[in-house]
Amino acid sequence: MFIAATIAVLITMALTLTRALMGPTLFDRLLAVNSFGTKTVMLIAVYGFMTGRPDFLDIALVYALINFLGTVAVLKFFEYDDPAAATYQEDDY
Amino acid sequence: METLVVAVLLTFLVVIAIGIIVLRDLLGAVILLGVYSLVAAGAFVVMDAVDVAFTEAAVGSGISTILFLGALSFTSHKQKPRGHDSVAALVFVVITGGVLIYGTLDMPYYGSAESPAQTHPELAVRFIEESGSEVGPPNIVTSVLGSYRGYDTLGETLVVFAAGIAVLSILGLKRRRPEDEVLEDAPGDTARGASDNQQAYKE
Amino acid sequence: MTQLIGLYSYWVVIVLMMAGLYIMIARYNLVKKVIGLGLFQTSIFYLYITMGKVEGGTAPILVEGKELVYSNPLPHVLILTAIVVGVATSAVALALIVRIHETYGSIEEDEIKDIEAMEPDA
Amino acid sequence: MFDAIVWLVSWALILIGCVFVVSGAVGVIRMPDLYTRLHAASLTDTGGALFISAGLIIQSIFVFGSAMAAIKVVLILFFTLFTAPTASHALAKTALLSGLVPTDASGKPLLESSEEATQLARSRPADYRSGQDSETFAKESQFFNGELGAGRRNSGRLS
Repeated sequence: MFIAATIAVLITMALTLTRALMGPTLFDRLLAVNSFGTKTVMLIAVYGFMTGRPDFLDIALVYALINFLGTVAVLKFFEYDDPAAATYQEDDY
Repeated sequence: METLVVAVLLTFLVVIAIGIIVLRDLLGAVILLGVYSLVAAGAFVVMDAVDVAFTEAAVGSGISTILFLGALSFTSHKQKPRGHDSVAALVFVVITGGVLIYGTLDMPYYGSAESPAQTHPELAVRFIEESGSEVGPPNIVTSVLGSYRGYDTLGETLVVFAAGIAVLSILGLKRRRPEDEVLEDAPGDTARGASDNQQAYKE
Repeated sequence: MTQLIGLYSYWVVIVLMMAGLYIMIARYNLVKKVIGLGLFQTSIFYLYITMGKVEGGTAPILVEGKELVYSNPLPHVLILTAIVVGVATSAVALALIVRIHETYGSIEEDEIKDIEAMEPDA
Repeated sequence: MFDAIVWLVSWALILIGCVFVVSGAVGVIRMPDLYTRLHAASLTDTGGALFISAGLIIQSIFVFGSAMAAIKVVLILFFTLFTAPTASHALAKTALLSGLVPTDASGKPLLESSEEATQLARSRPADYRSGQDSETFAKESQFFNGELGAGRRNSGRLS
């Protein structure tokens, strides 16, 4: 059961990572990264149960908070930066 | 199963690293560096290094992302769209990597319990067997960090302190200049930094 | 095949290190160079943690009354120190970059060299 | 018997959570623009976390017998339920603020210019109440009731 959940979460992580690399805007990357962080929390929680030692859930807790912090920090950066500069599509690559 | 999770996470790391190389936008690269740290920390959990995972998540993914964002807000987040992909650099990197991979061929395999690092009687074996009675806390990493290698930790704290002083003295110097000079010197993007300084003066 | 599985993690670490090194050599943007440095650092942490792992072991936190195999705690300790020192290093580097941008108005290495060549007193 | 029920319930919960999570990721890949992707990602994130955590809580209490693990999972769930929607909201709002125009199913922009999007994001509910920004309020309500609804109907007909 936990193995199935772990594999599902890993597949999800791969898909969101694809979006994070594809873009096209920075907000898409940020959305994918935020979603990826939530999946990492789930992965660590499920993995702890899978190995039968669920003592390390504190780490998942830390991740959940750090993930939120990172997203909000980047968004704050946008708010203080020149708003027009943020939506440009990356022209090369 | 454990090995599979590690392998998949390692593959994610490689993909993210290639993304960082290819991406021309600095803000995107910083975001991806944060994810890179997060994935690495997840892999540390799978490899039993829970304390390292804690630190890497908080410091690598949290603090360093915020430091990079701060630096970018004082400079600009657009890398110049010129091609710098030099063949010489690529050749150098491939040769170095090839030599390093040749060097790994006689390394102990992943997870082997017979490798010299695992069987040295004065290090790992002693820490695992004796630290519970010699130092006390059940977490062996804490025992080693605080007791067996205490001076090392003191040195680390000194380094962080010195870095803090260095950052303050590099960035704080301009605050002592007269206000008008700061405004004249500041070209383009740093105008906002200068106005921050002005606010600091008023407060 | 056993060799492939046994050494896969080392090879990935080397690929990551080379990615960081390539960024540091081939990219002229200074912030990007620091990002490459971060990449390189994290891959080295990874190398150490890989070497501490013991097959079938658990995290080195003692459990009373059970005979468990523990992974090697020494690399964890070394890397804990290294992570913190690494962030201190990049903080100083970024502070220097902010100062460079104030003085030259650019964070591209070649532009800075051009400005230097034009006005050596700047 | 009891063990079988516990096993079945937690298994079902975790499976539902996995379905949520995977479908959300597919949505993030397949959806056409940022706002629809955000919709797919944020809802399934919260739902998936809810179901998987519920399954894990049942497991930790009845199978592992560890109350501490259950409390930690509850805390993780608590923080996820608070932070994930907040982050999604902040993301959508900042995207609008920086002038990313939402489009309908055919790719037609729903606002005329990115300045209009910025203005829409700058308008705050407090301003409507005090009547300071009635023009923007009228525009916004027209946008949400009229054009967006029309777009939705339109997309229904197209697909």
